[in-house]
Amino acid sequence: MINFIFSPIGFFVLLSFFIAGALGSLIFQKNDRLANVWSGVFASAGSIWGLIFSSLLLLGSFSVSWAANSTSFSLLSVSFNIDKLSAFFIFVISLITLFCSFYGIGYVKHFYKRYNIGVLGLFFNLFIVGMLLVVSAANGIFWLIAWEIMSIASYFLVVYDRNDQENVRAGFLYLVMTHVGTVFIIISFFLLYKFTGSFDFSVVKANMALVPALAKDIIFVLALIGFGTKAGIIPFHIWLPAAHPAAPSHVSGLMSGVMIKTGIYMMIRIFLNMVQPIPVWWGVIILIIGSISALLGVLYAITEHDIKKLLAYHSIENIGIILLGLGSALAFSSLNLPTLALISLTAALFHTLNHAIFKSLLFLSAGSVINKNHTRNIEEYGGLIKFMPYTALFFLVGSMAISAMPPFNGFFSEWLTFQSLFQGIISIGSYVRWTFIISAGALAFTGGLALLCFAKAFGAIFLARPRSEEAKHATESSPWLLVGMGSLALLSLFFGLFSGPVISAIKNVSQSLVISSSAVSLVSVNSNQTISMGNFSSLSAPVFALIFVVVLTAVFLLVKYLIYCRQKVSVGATWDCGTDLTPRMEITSTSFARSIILIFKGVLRPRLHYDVKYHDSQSRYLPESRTVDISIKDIYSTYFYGPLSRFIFALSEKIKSIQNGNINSYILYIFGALLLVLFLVR
Amino acid sequence: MIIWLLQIILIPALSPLGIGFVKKIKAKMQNRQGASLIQPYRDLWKLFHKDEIISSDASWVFRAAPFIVFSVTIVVGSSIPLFGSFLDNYFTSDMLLVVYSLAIGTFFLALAGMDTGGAFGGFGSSREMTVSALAEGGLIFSLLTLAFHSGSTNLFKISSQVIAAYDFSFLPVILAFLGFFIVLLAENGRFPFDNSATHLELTMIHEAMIIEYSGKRLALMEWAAANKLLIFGALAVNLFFSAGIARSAGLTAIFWGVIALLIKVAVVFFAIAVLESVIAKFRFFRLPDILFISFILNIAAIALLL
Amino acid sequence: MEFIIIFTIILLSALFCLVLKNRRLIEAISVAAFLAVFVLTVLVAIKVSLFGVYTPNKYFSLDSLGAILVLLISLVGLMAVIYSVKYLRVETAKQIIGFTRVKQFFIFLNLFSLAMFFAVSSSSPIFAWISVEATTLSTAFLISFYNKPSAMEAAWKYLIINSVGLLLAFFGTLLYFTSIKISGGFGFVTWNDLLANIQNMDPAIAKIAFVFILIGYGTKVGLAPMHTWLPDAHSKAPVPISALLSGVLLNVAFFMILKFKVFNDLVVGPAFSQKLLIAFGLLSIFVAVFIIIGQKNYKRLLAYSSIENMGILALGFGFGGLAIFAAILHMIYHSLIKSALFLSAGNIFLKYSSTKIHNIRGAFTALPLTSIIFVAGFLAITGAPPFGILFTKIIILSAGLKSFLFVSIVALFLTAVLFIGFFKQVTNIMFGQKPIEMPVEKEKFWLIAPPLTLILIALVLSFYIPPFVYNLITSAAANY
Amino acid sequence: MNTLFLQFLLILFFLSVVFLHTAKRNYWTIFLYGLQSLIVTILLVLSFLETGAIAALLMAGLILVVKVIIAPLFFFRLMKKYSLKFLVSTYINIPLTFIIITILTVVAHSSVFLPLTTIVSTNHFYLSVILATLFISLFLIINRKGVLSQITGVLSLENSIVAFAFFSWLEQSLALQIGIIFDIFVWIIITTIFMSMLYKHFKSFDVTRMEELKD
Repeated sequence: MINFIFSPIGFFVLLSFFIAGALGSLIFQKNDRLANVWSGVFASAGSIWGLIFSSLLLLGSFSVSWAANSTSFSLLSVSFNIDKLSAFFIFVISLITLFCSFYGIGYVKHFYKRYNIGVLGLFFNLFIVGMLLVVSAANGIFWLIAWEIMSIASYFLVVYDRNDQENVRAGFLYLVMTHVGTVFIIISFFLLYKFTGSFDFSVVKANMALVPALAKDIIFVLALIGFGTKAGIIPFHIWLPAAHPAAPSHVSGLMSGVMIKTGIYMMIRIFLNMVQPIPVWWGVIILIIGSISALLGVLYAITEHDIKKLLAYHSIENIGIILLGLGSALAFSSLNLPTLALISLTAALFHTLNHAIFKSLLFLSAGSVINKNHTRNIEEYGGLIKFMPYTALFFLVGSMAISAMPPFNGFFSEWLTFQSLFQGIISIGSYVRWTFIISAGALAFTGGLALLCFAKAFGAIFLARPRSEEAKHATESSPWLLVGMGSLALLSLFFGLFSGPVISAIKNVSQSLVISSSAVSLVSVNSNQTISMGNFSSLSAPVFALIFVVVLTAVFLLVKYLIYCRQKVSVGATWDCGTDLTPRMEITSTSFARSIILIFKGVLRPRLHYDVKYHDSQSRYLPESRTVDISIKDIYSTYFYGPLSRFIFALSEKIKSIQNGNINSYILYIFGALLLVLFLVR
Repeated sequence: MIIWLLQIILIPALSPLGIGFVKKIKAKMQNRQGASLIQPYRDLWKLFHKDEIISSDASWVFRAAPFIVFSVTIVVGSSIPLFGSFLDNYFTSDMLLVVYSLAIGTFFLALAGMDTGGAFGGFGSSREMTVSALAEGGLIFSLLTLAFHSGSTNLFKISSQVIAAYDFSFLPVILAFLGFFIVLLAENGRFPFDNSATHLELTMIHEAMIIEYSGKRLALMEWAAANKLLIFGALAVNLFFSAGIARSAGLTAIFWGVIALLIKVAVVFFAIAVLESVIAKFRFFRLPDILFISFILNIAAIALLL
Repeated sequence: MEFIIIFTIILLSALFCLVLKNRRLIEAISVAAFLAVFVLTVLVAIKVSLFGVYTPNKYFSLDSLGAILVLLISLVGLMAVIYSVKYLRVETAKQIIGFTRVKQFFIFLNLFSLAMFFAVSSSSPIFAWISVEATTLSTAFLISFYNKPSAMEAAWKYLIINSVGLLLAFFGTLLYFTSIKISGGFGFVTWNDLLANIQNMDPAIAKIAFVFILIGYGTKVGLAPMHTWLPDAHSKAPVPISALLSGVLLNVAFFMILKFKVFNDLVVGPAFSQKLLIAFGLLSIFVAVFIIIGQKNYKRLLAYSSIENMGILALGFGFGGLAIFAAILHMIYHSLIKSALFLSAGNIFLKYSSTKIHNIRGAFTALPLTSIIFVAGFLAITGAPPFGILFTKIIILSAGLKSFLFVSIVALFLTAVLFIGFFKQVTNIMFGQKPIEMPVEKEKFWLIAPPLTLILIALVLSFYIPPFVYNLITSAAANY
Repeated sequence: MNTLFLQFLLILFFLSVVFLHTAKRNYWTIFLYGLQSLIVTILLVLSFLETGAIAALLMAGLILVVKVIIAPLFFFRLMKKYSLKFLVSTYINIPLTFIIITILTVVAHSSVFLPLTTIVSTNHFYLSVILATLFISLFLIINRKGVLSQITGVLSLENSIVAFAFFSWLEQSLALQIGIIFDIFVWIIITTIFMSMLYKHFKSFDVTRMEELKD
């Protein structure tokens, strides 16, 4: 059995599940229900298999690799190589896919009769296949195919709800950005090929000595732009808040939770595994980018009142946090501090896993909220906790996890990231130390702001009174959805409580990558689940959780039953200063965020616009209505993307004038070309 | 075991006293007699024996919040050095863990404020979250300075370090202390951030969030606030000026440790009281400047230290 | 022998179209003729792949690349004919055209393909030239098919520009005869004769001659800046003809350039022709890309995309080495996919009766199948998996890396811009609300089948290339 | 054969192309073209006298028929049908045109084309003149707005190529020549048909009317 799994067949089986799901749902497209269930079931089954496969690979010390003997195209070789890193990412993909597809079975119902469900199933499964191949391909061109499959399938998922022009526009932006990013990636591969003479990752790695330093740096920049575009680092993030909301929620969960991580995967694969040794400034650059993405990401999230856009911006923030880990790993490995590099890489990978879990959880619960309220605008929710208690609970868990509250998983990866940054501050001198200090500061502020953002989100969505008719009539969503979300919520608690073993498992992954893999890691996990960084710092999730629970119950029991148990608790209206309280008096998400927006107005460039309408224009004493409109200026479009596209179109207008419709000038071109060439070639 | 019990109950036991002390000092400075030191205990007792009204809009978050907030302060209080640095707690007394656990309390406080759907609660939560979000950087970095100095982020380890005037790291520690002090004021809603003594809706932050509470839950909230103040006071004195803290298990040592804690905290609280009497509350939009100042102070401290 | 049969078959069908009065009969005969021709060409191609260059008599000879082209001509031609049967019927139903026009259409279609076969298989450069000229003459009428002012204009420009170009090409061809210096008549000179004593050609003359050839036949290929006739002709011709023009004729003209490139490389060395091809290729890509971005008419859009692909071919043959193999493959894929695109564009045109992009909205709802084919074609032509153009583009460009790094990087960026522009137009066409009054009826099988077949063939070829075709490609890559 | 005569013919040939630029009347254009073709015919006859190849004579006959008789006839009938006397104007005025013509002539004589013009070293002078005519007839197509003069431009381009072939001793065998002549013949027919169709649509022979198809 084990041998069977460790042979490439195991991987083929994995793929074939999803391919079967794709084709099946396409075949049964006539029957919505069948197609949906088919694709969902196959996807879940496949991901269960994927979990088994990858976890065995992670625990064992094997690596599966396979190559097709020959193809009709030279340079291309259909080959994949699944080492620990790939296995880890396959694990993440399968984990999230399992719950998302489970959720999808229930969620897709509301598309019945409106769209072709078979196509949805097809692209959903293809999307997963693409991701699986991306993290396992071992040849540049084959990788490129997988990458394109992933991008295009996800594009079709984004524009699936195609009657909404907004989605179409979002899809356009998404595919364009992806394609441009891909061009940068291709060029970096080209440069590698130019010097190493092969697209096979292994060969490239072997011949890395042939690549001159300058070329390496160029490759770094190109790859950073290319993969950063997919990962959504600022300023290449503009597609992300547009595309993720557009897709169906279980897909946005996958995109935001997993797909953008493929960019991270490739960064690790190339910078840490293929291109070695590396100069230290790469790490510094990535640290800076990470800090910027984290801070700005969370700030933009605070300004959002579209729930899915908010979550999308949080993905940018978390990518930033992951990059902090990755960047410090690069810096350490270039300064030949493998022990520390190990910690940072572990932190990055662990946060990748955690973010995948809680972000997909949040997207799924957001999806079910949207599904019931038919709007993405937070301002029109309110009080949903009474109508959809479970969804509220799961969202709460997600919020606590993403804003790094112990004992949920988010905290521990952020803790580890902090620790690696601290180590950097201690053990590295010169300007690099300052980047580490700044990154730590950015991370600290990010944590606080994320807390604020999710207090705002949860409060505005679930607490107080409904602010719209839709919200008044919301109902709890169906079991499929609840199971999908609930298990993710449990997972994020689980990975928090047992962060010890998880960390030590991930440590092996990073151990297999960092150059001197003999390096002993500072991070150690002992019997009672205490994670300790040498003797610098230590903590234990279970103990904390235990103490907390004990204290909580103790306090509760004491207060409830020991002191004055005859207490009467009566229910009354909220104090309303005499005027009766309407939903319009509640705090909205915009007003909640207003103060922070104004504090950071230097960065966010908010546009405040007040408008007062009076009962009669003569006497301006009785205002009929006051409107305050806060909007954030999209500086990236206004100052970069807009001018660029304008320039291109202006150029095209210029060039169009070649085709001026006059035949004489056409002949003149020919004659001119003839004479010119004749004079040039003599 | 006994020691741990002491460690756990010390904070809730002493915190009302601290509040009373501050109030007393302020009263004195306003040439008033002021309530007695133990008035806060009486208030809690009174509140615990009142019936309570809960808003019809409130959900379980509102009902559960006081317990969570209070328990957080207990857990944190039990995992920071109070009277003895010899108890080495490897499990929960990591500085980041402490900071983020406090965040749990803030989070639920804010949610509770929003839950009743009143106008005040929402604004209170908004302001509270804004302040604490900006304070977080300063908090972590001021503790970080000490962590670098003592080579550990474990609070007990930190408190076991002696920092004396002749120590090269004296200046940075002082800077870090100033930063921490600002954060202390911010996190506990003291002047110039918040006026804990008023219910003027334009200015109040903490009171606005708990305005819907009554009876036991109000008592818990108030108590939790008191605990938090004491926790920060204890951190301030034990981490930055660990002189007098018990370095070994032993009845006398512990006794003197407690005494030292009381005295040092009294000094800090006295400072708070004086500050509250002499300066006015700032405009809300000037607060971020102060908080950034604390962050900068800490950065400077770290720069000096390393 | 096969050639004679092929030519006679096509000629006969042309004659029948001329004399017969029964529409169904005409259609049937043309389809049958093309079917037969297709079968024959497959046989010929297999022969070539087995026994190398196939020379039944001194007037005809067919090398491997020629065989590939012949296959393409017959295949695309067959699809175009099948398609045009239904297409013309619909248009007659719409009272756009009458019976005589249909007659003419089939006659000239037959003549057109006959000329192309002749051009590829003739063993003499001059006869090849004559037949290329003949394609110009025969298609001129097909372009002016709808007999509207704009159509006439397009046809006229096509006629004049190509005549000038081809005359230059003829001049170039003449110059190559200086290698065989006998005063007075030469008798019949074949490619091989030229090849035999190309060595005693003066390099200086060879250079000039190749420039003339490149400019001349380049006009027919549609390399910028001689491309100007191409969008007009493609946008005005009936769709099946556009498909043939873009899918096959351009390749035939390119074939001529390649033939002379061989001579040129023997005399003055490959560097010379490489530089020229790369320069013109890059220029074509540049012009096409930036015109596509602001394009308002989807048939012209496709035409410009053909120009871009010809540019890529030029780059491929210019880079040499691995790129040549890839370029030949690219040629095959392009002609299949581009003709499929044109045919599906024809369906859109039939539905919306406009070629302006801003008049076309919500094609997905109006014409689901066609839209799927069109989008697939778009993805394929811009190099998306699983279609092979991705590989060919990558391989061509990576072959250029060694010596022309910046050319291939610039080309890569240009293709990205092209993708954006093309994609924008496709989005506009596909999504949005279709006109309310427009009925949604089932799409006609005979309008869907031909483009679908072409796309499917392209798809299959990107995974599995039949051994004999593979053989042809490799030997062609070895020769050119 | 005496070079003087040849030179005279050649100058005539050259001038005919130059005057095509100045021609204002259609008939004049057609006449000039006829003259030009006639010269080509004479050249072929001369080559027959020189080499005694029957082929050349046949060729000459064909060219005489197609280019000197049929083509002008077609054009005359067209002119009559639509009663067109005058050509539409040129882009640039006569003096400038002449300057460009001189430039082109110089270019044709420049060292760039030395390899071409010395294919037969004895005929260097003739070849460069004919090359000049080649360029000038191209320039004719560019410069003229009239449909007719574009056609004549293409035809005279073709003529000069034939002449070039003659002087560089690159004439082809009979079959090929026949093929080419046939090609030209078809071309002439088609263009004349197109001309009448154009006239139907545009009510003039002005190519600048045809600017429908842009970008």
